[in-house]
Amino acid sequence: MDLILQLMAQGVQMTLVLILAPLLWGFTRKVRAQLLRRQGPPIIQPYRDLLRLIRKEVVLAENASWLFRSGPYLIFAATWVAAALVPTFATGLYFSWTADLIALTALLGSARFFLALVGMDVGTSFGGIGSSREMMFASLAEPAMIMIVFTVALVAGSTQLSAVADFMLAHVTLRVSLGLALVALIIVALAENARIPVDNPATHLELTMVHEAMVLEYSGRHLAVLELAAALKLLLYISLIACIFFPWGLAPPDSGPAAYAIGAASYAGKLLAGGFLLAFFETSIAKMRVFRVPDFLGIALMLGLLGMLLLFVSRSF
Amino acid sequence: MDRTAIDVAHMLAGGMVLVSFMLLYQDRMFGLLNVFALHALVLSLSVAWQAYIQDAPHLYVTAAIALVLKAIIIPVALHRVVVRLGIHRTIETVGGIGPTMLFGMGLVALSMVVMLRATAAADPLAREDLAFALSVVLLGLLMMVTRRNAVSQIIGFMSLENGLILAATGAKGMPLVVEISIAFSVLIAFIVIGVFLFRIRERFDSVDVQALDEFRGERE
Amino acid sequence: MTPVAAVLWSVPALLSVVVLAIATLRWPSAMRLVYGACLVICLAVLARALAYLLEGANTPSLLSLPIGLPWVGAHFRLDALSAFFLAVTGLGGAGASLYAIGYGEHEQAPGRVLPFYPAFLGGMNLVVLADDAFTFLFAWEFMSLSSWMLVIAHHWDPENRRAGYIYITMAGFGTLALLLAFGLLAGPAGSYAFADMRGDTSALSGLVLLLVILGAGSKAGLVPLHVWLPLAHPAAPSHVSALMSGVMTKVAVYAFIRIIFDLNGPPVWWWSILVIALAGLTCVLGVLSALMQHDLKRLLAYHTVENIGIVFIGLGLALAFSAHDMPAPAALALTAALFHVFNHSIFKSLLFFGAGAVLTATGERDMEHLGGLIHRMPLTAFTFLTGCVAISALPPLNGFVSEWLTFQAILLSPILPSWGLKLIVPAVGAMLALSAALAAACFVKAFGVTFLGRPRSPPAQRAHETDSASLTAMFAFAALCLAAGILPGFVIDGLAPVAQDLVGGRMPAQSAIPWLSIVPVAESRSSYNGLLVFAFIAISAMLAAEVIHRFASRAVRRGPAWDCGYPDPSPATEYTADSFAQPIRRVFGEIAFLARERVDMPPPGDTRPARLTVTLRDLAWDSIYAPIADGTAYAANKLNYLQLLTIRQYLSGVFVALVGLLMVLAFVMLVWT
Amino acid sequence: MITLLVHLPFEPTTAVLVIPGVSALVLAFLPGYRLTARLNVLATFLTFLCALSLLIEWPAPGTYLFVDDLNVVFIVLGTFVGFTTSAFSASYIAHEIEIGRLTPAYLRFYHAMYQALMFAMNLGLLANNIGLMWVAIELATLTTVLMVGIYRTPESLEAAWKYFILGSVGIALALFGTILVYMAARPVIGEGHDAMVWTSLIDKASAFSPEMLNVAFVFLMLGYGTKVGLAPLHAWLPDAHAEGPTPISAVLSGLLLNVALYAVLRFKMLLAANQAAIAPGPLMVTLGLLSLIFAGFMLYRRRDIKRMFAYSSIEHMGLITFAFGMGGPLANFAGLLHMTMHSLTKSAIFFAVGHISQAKGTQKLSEIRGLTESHPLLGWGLVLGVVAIAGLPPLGIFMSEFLIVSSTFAREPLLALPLVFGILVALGALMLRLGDMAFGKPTGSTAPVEASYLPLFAHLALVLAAGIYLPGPLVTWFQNVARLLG
Repeated sequence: MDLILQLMAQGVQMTLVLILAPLLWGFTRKVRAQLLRRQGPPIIQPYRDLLRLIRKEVVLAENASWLFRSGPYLIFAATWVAAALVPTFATGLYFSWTADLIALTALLGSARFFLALVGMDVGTSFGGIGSSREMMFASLAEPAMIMIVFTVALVAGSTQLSAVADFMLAHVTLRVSLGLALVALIIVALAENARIPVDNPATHLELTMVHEAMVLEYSGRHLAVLELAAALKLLLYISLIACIFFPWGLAPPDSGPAAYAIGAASYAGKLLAGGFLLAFFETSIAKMRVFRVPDFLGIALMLGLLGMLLLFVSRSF
Repeated sequence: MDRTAIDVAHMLAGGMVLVSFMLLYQDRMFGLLNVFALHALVLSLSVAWQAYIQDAPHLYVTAAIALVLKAIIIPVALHRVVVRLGIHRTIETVGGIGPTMLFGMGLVALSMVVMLRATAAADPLAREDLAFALSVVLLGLLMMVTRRNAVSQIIGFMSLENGLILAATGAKGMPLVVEISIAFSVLIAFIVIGVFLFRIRERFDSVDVQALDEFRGERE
Repeated sequence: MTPVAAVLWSVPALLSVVVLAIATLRWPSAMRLVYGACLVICLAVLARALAYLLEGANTPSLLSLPIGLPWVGAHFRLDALSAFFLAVTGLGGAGASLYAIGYGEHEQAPGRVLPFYPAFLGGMNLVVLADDAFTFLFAWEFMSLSSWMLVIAHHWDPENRRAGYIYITMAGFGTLALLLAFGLLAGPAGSYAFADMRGDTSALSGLVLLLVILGAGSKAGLVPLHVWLPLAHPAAPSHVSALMSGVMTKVAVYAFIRIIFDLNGPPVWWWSILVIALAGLTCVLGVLSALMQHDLKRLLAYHTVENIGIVFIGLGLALAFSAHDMPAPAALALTAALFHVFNHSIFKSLLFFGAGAVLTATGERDMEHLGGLIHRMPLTAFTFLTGCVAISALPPLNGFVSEWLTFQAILLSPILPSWGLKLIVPAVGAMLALSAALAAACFVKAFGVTFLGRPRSPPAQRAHETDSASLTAMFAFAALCLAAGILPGFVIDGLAPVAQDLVGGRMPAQSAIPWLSIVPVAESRSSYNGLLVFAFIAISAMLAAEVIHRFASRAVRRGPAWDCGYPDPSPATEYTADSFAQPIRRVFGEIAFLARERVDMPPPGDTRPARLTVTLRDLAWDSIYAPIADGTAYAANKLNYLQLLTIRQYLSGVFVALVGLLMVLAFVMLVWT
Repeated sequence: MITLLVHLPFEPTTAVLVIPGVSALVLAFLPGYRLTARLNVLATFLTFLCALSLLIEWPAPGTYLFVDDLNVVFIVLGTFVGFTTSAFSASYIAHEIEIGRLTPAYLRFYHAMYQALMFAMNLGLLANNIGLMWVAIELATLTTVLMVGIYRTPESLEAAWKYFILGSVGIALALFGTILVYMAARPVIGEGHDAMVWTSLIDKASAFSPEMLNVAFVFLMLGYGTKVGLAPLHAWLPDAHAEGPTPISAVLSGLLLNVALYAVLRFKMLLAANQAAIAPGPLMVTLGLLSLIFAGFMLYRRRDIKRMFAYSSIEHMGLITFAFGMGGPLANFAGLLHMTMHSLTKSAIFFAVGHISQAKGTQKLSEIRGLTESHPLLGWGLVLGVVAIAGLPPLGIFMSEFLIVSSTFAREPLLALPLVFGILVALGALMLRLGDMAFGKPTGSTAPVEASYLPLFAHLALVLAAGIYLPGPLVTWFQNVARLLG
């Protein structure tokens, strides 16, 4: 019985992230439009887009390979699993020990790896541009992420997200290193999700885009899956920030439905806040040149490293 | 043996050193040949004297070889070589006569120091003899390296070898001296024949440098 | 028959295969014969070593023969460490031999490969088994020699001869360094048996470490001793490249572990700083250099340097922990390093196999002339892709597990008291993370440019799938990558005895943990379950595809690629390997390679094309090797004049020597009295 | 001549001298190269057999000749190399006759000189009298001088002349040293013959005046060191090797250098036996290191294949001298082993080189390419030889270098560094040249050459075997000698 409840909770989380992701996407888009004094599409617009795309037939380039066709599903799966492993409304879910923060980062890495590959598959120069720039960003964002993970892990004494969240919940104190880590994580999140100022999800001018360039050749259901994966990634990062730095309201391990309800409510609140802040941030600054991005990400790397260094020197930072 | 015998031996040995210096000083080919003949003569005298005071008759053979071969035959032969190669004019020296002589002095001093310290144990006759012999050897070597001229280098080598014979005969009762002196004479003969046969021009130098350039190309 | 005797028989067996190869050189079937024999022998070695390892390997099995150095004899020893590395050599050798049964068909100079290939294998096995300094160095140099012959197998190409020359010279240097190290360990009495060295600790153990870093590090490819590696490994036939990169570098790692952890007495903390710093440098420089290559095999070779760096980070941490007498973390770090040794031997061989298949199919190593091969050689492409994912340390394959363990070891290191380590370990952690990310970029480039897109040259268009033997080998290794990735617990348990022997501790037994996940220290701290990750990804991917295909459309239409309105079919418009690396070169190149870009833009009206020229410099070569070469040439030229003197001048040499010695003597005698 | 042998009262020590001596006379007058070449081989073979019989048991020391552990090593090695070289020279000379570089008259002379050289070297090794030893070595020098100049080309004459002059000076210095030894011995042993007999010298050495011995050793070291070819006394060696017939190069490197080294060792033992005398080690170590490093650098710029390997001989002689200078059981053992291996390997290399230069019609390195393609057996033989001489396993020199370097580093770390440096420099040069010669696209003639591979591969097989397994008796024997050397 207990086991079944556990499994259910896990399943709920998996479906939850899947359902919430487009909603968050639509919400940020709406807020952004409002901030720009525009009407903006309805919040549920992403669902409509996805459904339409799914129903459409796929137009493949002549020389698209099997990798091109299977890639989207792999990317989607990796992102989904990663997103499902981040505590959303409760910690200590049944499979939460399957992968720790490092593995989580690496899972996203796999998704990116295949995304970059499928970008190169058709052999147009746009895909190449997108892939090479994506990998260049990643080559800085990923170590930054690892540094953040280390900082957090050294504070919490664990790389298990649930354990981290529990620790933060138990004795939450203001730590210099955590502050640095938070800033770094936000920068990384912006880069990883191809948001302004690193990339512009709304652009269609080939030479300025990165993520869009890689998926340029995709259409129909493949595109839908990729879009969904992107949305999941955004959700993942926001809930990651939430559960590490703002773990309030998370339901502790094997607690009753009531606690789960509270957890769900607080989680929804955090998502709204996160989405709003993201939109606000995006509207308030401009996109930077591609070759300024390394400096931007370099800051994140430095912050992460600094935080870790402080913790090596003394645990009390 | 009495004092005078030793003194005479030393006189002759010292005389050889003196003649070696004359060799160093010479800058005329024929003069050089004559002085060398003198060198050989003194050698044969001192060897004979050694034979006498050690009453070792076989040493007379050595003395005879020295006299006949080195004091007469070889100088004459070399005289002909010089005429034939037409090099009787001058002797090209490396770094002037004067400095060479000074350096020779230094060598004599060195050999004195080394030998007299080394042979503290040996009998007085041997001591000075060895010291003189070593100086003759070193002076001969010095002559070989300060003369560019084949013939004078040969003479240098022969004076060096005279020094060796002097040492060998001075070493009282040393066996095989005769054989050794004969072996050396063979060596000398080879050298002279070599000069004859292979037309070694004025100096050893010229042959090999050009050979290296033309035939070996080891130089770049 | 004792275990050590059993595995030692592989060496005479392989040497007799050498004789066989020479005898049957003229036969058409010689190739299959030789490689087949090697395959069998390697499999036997692998089986025996694994059996020994799984029995617990608690008692070393010894053997000594009356050959080799007189009054010492040749000693051999099979313990956990050597058994593990024998398994690596056996596995790599078996794979390479199987691959070569097919690949060898394309060899244009079999007479220069077949005799030396078994010798190379035998040499590697002998190194791992040797238990005295002479036998060890004998086997070590024999290994170098036979691989040198393989490097210059295609000797008509002056590049290969140059590679071979640099290789054999560096090998000689390394051997002499190790020889000096052994000289210190053996002492004036000349007790060359390892058994005697274990007992007493040399006072100069630090110097021993430096010498071993020079000796073993030069063979393994530690920066800055790595310059020969990217030249020599690609020059050899591909199955040999696989052995050199995948296995021989591991033998060098073995040498390091054997001497430093086993023979050289208790470690000192500053050793680890040296090792870790070098290793971090090796990681980053190795992967960056790999990214800059567009020769596929050279890219792989450079990437070996990076992986060696990862291994040495683990070893350095193990040294640090055991220097401060913390067996459990030391065991974790050491296990991580050994696990990575195992992994790298698999996927680097796999990748070289793939490169070899591409080479035989197209005759091209230059990625700028490849592309689109995934259509013509799908199976090769699939295995190569598996290798790429594995080597980029991406879950759920094996490369990630060892790197994850290394990260866990780094996370434990704040407990190290010494400040030097406190400062350097985080930095090296960052370097490791950086190199992991760059590795992913590197292999996106390698796979994407080679196999994806459109063919860039006619040979690439005419490419065909490679033969079945090679494919079998490649699929076997790909399967191993997956197996080791989703069931890492068994590998870790297999490594436990090694750690027990060397650092006196071991990781918790993994096979007992539910759901086969791995837990380095405690579950509350960190855990990873490759099996579940794999299952989840597979299930959800298939689920998604199934759902969409069933309930939505599955219709597909082929159409031309989006060309932005400027149709240009020529593959020249494709993104090239160099342009792929350009952003990263912009970021890191200025520091790492003093990269300079010069754009020559003709003025308006001028019809000549604009040119972009990029110059990269190899700092290690410029700052160390070039000066040495120049110095040698200078000295040789200066001294050469002594060949050209005249007899008189030579005589003056004799004269000076004589007078000088006499003066010394006079001085001595005057001083004495 | 066989009958002559039969009539001899068979006594190995004299036979070792008589056979070459007699056959030298005989060969001087016999015509026709086939017969003479065969006789040459036969004579050297018989000499070798007699030398081998010395191993079983040797006579008590006589007044002029004696055999002990030390010189029997040299004799057996020398006669063996002499035998194999004569076998090689048979086919080599045949080719020289064909292309007319040698006339039958010179050939008679050549064979006679070859036997005379054997005689002189055996005499030098067997001599129990330092004067006799000196005479023998001078004789050996003269014979080799004549053979170096045998081609009568300007280079060969010049090389012979250089060899002759430098050798004579060396000989002169050695004689002076010998006289000094006699002078040192006379007060102790008394006048006359005994004071030059080796066995009595070594017995009473402790009583000699140390200063005399010091001065004597300086002269002997320089005198015989000139023959060993140690820098800075080496100048004759490269040209003599390069310009003479290749069999002579092989004999020079494989034998004559050893004989001179033997003389040096004898007198080292004399000094070692006298406590008060200064240790000869440092001098030998210095000269050895100097030769090693100098020759290592000289290898790089060589254009002539034989001259290059001549420099490699200098390098290895330096290494051996260094080892003996270090002294001690390990280093001495290593030195002996290294000397043996070097003789075998270097002569094997010269066998290969001789046929190679005949096949390619040149000695210029730049014109020898891709041998393993054009002449596989010769090419691979050369590769094996050079790999051996560079000190790589599985061949014998690796073992001796292993012992020398490791023992030195354990005892005198600072001495080991220049040692390793020199070895590495030489290795680099040898491998560089080997890569060009043996590999790459073949140049020049690829026509097969009439060659005798047996001596070449016999030597290499011996070296290979020694690299893997040294038979017990040999080891104990070498260890005795090492102890003898102190």
